[in-house]
Amino acid sequence: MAYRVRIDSFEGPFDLLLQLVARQKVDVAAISITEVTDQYLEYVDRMDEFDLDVASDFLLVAATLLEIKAASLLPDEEHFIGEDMDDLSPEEARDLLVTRLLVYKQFKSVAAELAARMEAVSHMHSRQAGLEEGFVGLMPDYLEGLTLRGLAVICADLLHQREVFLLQAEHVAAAPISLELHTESVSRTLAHRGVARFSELLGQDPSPEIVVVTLLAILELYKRGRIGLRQDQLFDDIVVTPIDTIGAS
Amino acid sequence: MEIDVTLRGAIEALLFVSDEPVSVARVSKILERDQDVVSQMLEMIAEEYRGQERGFQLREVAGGWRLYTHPAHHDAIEQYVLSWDTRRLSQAALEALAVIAYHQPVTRAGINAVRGVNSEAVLSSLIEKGLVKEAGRDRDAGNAILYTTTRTFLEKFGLKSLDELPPLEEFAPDERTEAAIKERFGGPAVAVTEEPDDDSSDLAEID
Amino acid sequence: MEIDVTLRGAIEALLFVSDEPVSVARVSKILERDQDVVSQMLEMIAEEYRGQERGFQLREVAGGWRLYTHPAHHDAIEQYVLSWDTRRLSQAALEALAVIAYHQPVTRAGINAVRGVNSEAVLSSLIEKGLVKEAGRDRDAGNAILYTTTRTFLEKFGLKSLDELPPLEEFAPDERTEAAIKERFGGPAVAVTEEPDDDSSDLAEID
Repeated sequence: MAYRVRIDSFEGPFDLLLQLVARQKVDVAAISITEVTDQYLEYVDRMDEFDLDVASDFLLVAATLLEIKAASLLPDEEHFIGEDMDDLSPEEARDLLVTRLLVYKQFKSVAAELAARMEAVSHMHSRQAGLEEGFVGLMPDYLEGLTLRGLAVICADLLHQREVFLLQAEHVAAAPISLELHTESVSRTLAHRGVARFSELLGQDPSPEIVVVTLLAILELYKRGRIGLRQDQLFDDIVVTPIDTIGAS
Repeated sequence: MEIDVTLRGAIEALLFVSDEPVSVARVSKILERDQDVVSQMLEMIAEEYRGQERGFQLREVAGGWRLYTHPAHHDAIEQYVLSWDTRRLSQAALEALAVIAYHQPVTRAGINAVRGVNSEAVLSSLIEKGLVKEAGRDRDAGNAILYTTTRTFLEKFGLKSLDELPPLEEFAPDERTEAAIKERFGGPAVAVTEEPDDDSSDLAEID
Repeated sequence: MEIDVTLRGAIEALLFVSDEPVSVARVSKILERDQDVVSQMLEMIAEEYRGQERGFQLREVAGGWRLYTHPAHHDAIEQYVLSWDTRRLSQAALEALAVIAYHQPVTRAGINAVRGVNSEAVLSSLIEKGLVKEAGRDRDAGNAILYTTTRTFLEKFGLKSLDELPPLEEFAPDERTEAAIKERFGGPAVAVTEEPDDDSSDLAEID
């Protein structure tokens, strides 16, 4: 079961993006994308509490924006295509995003029209009074085949499921950082920076959770053969080197 | 005499959605019109339906006025009702019914909390089928509507009263499951040795 | 023309007890009358209620006919039936519903693709409300569940059938809006020939 936390008034990454785009002055194209991206990231940054499914949707759009932005800033764009968008050039990625935005906008408009219709219809009430006494006996037996014990089992099962659910919810709450997401983020950081020290990957004032999940992330990347690790001395800062950088240098 | 169609329409609309006789006093309060005027209009509507030989009639019964189908069409209605779909209750409806049976009176929020999903549509279908009814409001929960099962529900299961529902403990998860749950809570895996000796207190706990 | 009051009365009585829209075929079968005759009578009854400014109306929705109160008396009814649930659908639910309505049958992935966001919670709430249902699986997409709208959807939105949905093309962003969005993403400067001196109109449209 998913808890949906409202993120300000946005219904999703496309909604946010549309609002940001609308707010901007029409300007030199390259500056536009940069500003939209920055504003978008700022919003994503401010969302400190929401479910992981929603987060990943927002981050995917953020990543796509970043790629487009990076591509638009660099003369040689070919090296900046992320793993996710293997087959797409930055132009294609941008076109895809724009197309999806336009389709989304269309459905947003038609949803508003549907809402208006529903509102109008909701002012007309059908009869909910049920059958007159004389006819009630003729109604089909909706409980046919259901025993009293069957009913009790259903209720007991529900209460049990709820207990288990509450347990799992607690369990999940203790680990708010997804390893997969964080691994991806570390990998992107390394792609930008090249060689980095572990302490640099942590950022300023890292929480213990961040330290743990970052360590797990580099171990995971190491296992996948994507990075090299070096530690000159016990307790020394770990040096993290992306594999393709090693190959290039 | 000119007919006040707005008043007539409003009264008809109220009668249409009502599942019980509506008193003149109640109508006059809601519509902010004199009782005399309302009374006259009710008489007039009843007469109109009679005169036009409508399929429904407006009758004054104990406690007020209420719309009924015209007895002339009894057979057609009977045939119609008998033709109703005998689709059984959905799993969702069964769950809501079970929760209401054991937790009544309970608010919609209470049902949702146990089921973990919204029970709105399911509730109105149970009410339509005469298995569940509204029964007052919970003052402690923002006047939320309380739901209980109906007499029809008791009759279907041949119960004299709700006390005769089988105790839920009989259907609790077995000891191993329970131990596993406790363990996951991080507490010591206490063996469940004793049988619950007092049903009623246990039931109270579930509520 | 003489009105067949017996037929009229019988139809009214059936409509009065029905808890869903009733099709012409069904009425004609129960009353053993031609569908044409029944159809005409239904139209006539609806017209009578309209002409007499009754408090209720007869409407054709979701493949059948059903009695409803006239919207003019909504406020009075709301006062009378306190428990009436008037909660609206969330923006997210409306968006997902719109995608399903126009693309049905559609998988969850299809809905997510348009909305750009996970629609799982919204989808289960739409199912719970009876507006959307599962309808088979898509063999070409790893047996993903397909979703369609329900009859309740048609009824709640006052539609006779899906054909009555407003054409989606009418809601496509116009060329200028499209060009504006493209430009802001640094795309090829698609012919926006005019100077963008009237920004505000463009911007308002994007919102």
